[in-house]
Amino acid sequence: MRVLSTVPWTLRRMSRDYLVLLLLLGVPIVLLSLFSYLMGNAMAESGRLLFHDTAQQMIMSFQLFSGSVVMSYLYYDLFTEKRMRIFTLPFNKSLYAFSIMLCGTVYSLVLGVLLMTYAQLVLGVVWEHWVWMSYNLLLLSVVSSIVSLILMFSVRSFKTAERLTEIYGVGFIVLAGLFFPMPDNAVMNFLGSYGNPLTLSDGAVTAMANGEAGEAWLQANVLAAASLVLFPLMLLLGRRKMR
Amino acid sequence: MTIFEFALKRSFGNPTNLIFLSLFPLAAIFLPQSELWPALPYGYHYFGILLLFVAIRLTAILIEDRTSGIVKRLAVAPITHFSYLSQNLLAFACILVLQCTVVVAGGVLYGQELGQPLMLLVLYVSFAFTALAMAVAWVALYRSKEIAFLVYMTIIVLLSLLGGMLFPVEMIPEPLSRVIMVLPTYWLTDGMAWVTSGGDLLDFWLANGVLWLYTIIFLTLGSVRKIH
Amino acid sequence: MSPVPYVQGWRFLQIVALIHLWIAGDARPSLFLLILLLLILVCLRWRFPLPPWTAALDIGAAALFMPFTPLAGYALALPIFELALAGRWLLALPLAAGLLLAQGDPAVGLWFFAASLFFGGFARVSLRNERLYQQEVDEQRKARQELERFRTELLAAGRASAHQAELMERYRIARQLHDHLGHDLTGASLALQAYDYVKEPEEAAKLLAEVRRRIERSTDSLRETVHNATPVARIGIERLEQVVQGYGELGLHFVKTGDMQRIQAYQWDLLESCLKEALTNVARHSNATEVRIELQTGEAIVRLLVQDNGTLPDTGQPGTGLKNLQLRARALGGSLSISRGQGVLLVCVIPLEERGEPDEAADRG
Amino acid sequence: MTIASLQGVVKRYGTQLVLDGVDLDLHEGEILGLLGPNGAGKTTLIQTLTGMTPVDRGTINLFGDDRHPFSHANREKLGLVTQEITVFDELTARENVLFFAGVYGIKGEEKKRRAAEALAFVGLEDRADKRPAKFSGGMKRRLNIACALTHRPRLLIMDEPTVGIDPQSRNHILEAVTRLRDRGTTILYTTHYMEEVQAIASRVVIMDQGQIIQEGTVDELVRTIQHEEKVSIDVTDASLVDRGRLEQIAGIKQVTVHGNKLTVISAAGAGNLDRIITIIKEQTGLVGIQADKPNLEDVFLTLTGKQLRDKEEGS
Repeated sequence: MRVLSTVPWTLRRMSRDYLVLLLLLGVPIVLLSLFSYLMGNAMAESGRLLFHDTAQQMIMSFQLFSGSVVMSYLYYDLFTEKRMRIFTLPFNKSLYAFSIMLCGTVYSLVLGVLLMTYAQLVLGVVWEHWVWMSYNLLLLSVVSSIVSLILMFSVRSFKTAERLTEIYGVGFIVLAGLFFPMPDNAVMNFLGSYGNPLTLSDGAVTAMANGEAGEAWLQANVLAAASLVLFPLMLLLGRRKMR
Repeated sequence: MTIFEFALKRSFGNPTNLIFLSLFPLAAIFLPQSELWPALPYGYHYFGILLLFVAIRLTAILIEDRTSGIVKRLAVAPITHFSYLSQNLLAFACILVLQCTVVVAGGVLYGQELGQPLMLLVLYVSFAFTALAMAVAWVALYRSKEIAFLVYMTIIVLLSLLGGMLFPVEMIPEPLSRVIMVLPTYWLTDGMAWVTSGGDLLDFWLANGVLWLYTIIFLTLGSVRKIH
Repeated sequence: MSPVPYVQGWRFLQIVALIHLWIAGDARPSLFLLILLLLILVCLRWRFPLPPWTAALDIGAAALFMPFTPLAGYALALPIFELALAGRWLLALPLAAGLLLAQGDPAVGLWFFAASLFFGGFARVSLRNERLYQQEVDEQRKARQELERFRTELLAAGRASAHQAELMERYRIARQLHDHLGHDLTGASLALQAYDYVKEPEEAAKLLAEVRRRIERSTDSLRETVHNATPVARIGIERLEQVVQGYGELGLHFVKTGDMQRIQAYQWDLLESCLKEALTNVARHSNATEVRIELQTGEAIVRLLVQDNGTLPDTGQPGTGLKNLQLRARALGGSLSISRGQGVLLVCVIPLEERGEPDEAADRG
Repeated sequence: MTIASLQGVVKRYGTQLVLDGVDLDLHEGEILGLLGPNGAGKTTLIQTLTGMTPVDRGTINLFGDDRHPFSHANREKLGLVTQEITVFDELTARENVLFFAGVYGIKGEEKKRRAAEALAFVGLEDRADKRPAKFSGGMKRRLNIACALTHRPRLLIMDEPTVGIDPQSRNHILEAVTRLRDRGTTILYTTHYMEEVQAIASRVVIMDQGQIIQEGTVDELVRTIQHEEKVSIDVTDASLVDRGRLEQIAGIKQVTVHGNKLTVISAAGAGNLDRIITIIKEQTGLVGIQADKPNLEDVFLTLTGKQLRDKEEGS
């Protein structure tokens, strides 16, 4: 398992990428604080803080962009700058790619948990189920990483792939109806509920908080199933691209 | 006018730019109207954010010129920095003004409720110039196009959030609601409120005036010549 | 550090203060126009040096809003600062009267104005000091360059006189050889030729005595000439070797190649100084254990290379000793280069004067 | 005639002295090679000479004008080939050239003619309507040069115009540079590559630590350092040669044997080649003789003890 020895270094590289930290940790913290300040103690109909829902949605939303980190690391390590060096190393390239993906996912999860901690300790949001919420963050991060990699493996230019992941991230936030309500038709309804990873994980957490464990597991399992289905597709495309 | 002409050519040469310049504005025309807030249809309410994005994308050309060294060549050529900058800005401004016109005219033809469409157009044009000037000043700070763009994105989010574009300004609590008056986006939403609900004409021109003064300020700051 | 950023910072700070007063006050939207107008002037001052009369623009903007708001009164702090910065602080005093017109808190306004006035004056003094200081530095630099040029000329003159002295000495030796040695030896040689033809023994003995006398005299004369021409002090390569021996504790390797005779006295001087400086530096500042010294004399240049194996990091600029040597080397038309890689490497190159018969040298080369 | 000159130019960045009293004259119609290691101040020298950065002290004279050396009239006579490839990737080669022609105020038919001429000059006429993104490194470099030629500059400054390209393209560029010189263009040429300067420059200036430490023609510079000669001699059987006897010849410093090749290093102008050959011929058969001439690289090494180019970056 020589690949294992690279994992600490990959994690270290990621934690020193200050631009990513700024975008995925600094900006959310600022936004969360701002929203907390703006919303004050307004209550939602459900009896929870209005800000609770917003914070939950925001923390979830940032997981949609976890794929971009994985994507850029894979791109620079396996397809451009360091390609020659990495390809001459005596380890399994697919496994290395997989380890980067895992690292990126874990990294994104850690950032998410940090945000949750900040929201609870500083902004006073009380999360009902830490483990359940983390599990859903993880699922969302996994799905996003897989989707990003599928996009990257299936288009030729990295720039296009980057744009597509941005569209994936922003697109699902828009489709979830966070900016403005989506038109009321079958397709849009599907994309605003079971067809949208963001609403799925968000719904799972909210359902669990409301004590509807069955509904919660259903939504989370849909997400897990999606990643199980997409994973072989990613492997297939990745193997083709890496050769 | 060589630089003007080529700035236009280059702006349309990039596929992502094409999406920003044509697809998004067209999409904006067809977005629905909300019952409660905002008063303008969503596409028009968010159009300011789009203008901010388009402006930074267009001015990325200036960073490219600097990183690729084109600026060095132009520094040696018989052309002043002022004329280089103004020709580029003129090209970008033409694109933005055209975009504003298309969006407003499209809305009128499609039958969107725009209050006073002509005034809305005037306001958009004013804000387009402010957005452009802000982007120019921002771009002057950076060497890398990517980093400038990513950091500016967060600035756009904050600006639009605090300026009342994602959130009704009325909801913002007292001390902050005064502070945000220094943001250009506040004056855009202020102007848009006038367009939909009417009021003292002077208030509308005040909003435009502030936007134009901001344009001058940011252009002054952004006109520094940097070669490296 | 230049005071300019502080001046700029103060200007922007004043705008921030006005914004604060505006927000803390009634925050009437129309008043924001005043702040923006002033901000434009501040930005322009940041980009271009505006003349002092532009303070009138600030005053005008403030006057325009004066009837409507106390803020316009406070805004007069900006032109007050500009006037104080331009040294026209007396003109700033009537502006303080604006305080009476403004309905705001006179205490706040008073201290705001006083602070602007004082900082403006202070900034003026420090800006002028900076300018004077720069001017002085530039003048000193210019003086040093002139001195350098003067020294170059002096060295050239010294070179010429050394050359002259050598020629005169050569002439003296030649004359002495010619006058005494030459005559005597010619005479002796003639006498020996005559000896072959002389039959009478007395005559022959007389001739031989004459020959002996002449040869003895020429031997004396030769000894005297050589004695006069031999310098008492060590010269040339011997001096360098002596320097090297003085640093016996270091592991020194001294390699010399080429025709040392071609190096002139003034060039030996520089080479010796370079070597001394380099070795002193090694002994004083370095942990080097080995020093390699090469002296190569070629067709057109002489090159001295000193390389040590020290590992201490670079401490920055070369010392004044080396700077001076660099100047001296340049004055002789050569160069001195110091670089640090593995140890310190010093290379001094001085051009040699053309050989008496350059064509022959070229043919062989 | 002097076309451009720097006198006592001093330039500081903060406290660091980048140019330390540089004097330089460019004569009409010459190719002046500017050499120096990284950080010697070459780029800053070019920047001051083109007016990109103001100098702290000293005067610059361009085309006989030292009061307004960078007036538009003077800039119209000045061309710069940058070290980076400064062309627009999203425009075709012809459009790139047209852009710069337009910036120099050339209009209409004349502009088209000049653009075609510039492209033909660097041998890109058949690729004129392709985008440079697909070009090889050498072709991009050539386009980079073409962009500086449309206004037919009197003085062309070329900052490392051949970095990282194949030998064929390099020869093409060098040949173009000499053709420009033949047309009467004065050229200031900086490079890391000695052989280029040796091939085309009529005069060479060597910089180190912000100062000009040597200048002259290539031959002059090489002659100044020639303090030893290296001769390689191929023999039929080197083991038969008595090295001790060779080393006793006056002027011989070193004799090394590598296979059947003898390398003899002797003092310059010792004139001992005849004796060496005689001795070798007595002992074994002589196959061939080859004398190695020193080059500018050696000049630089002699003056500073440094390589002009760091070993790892040399290609």
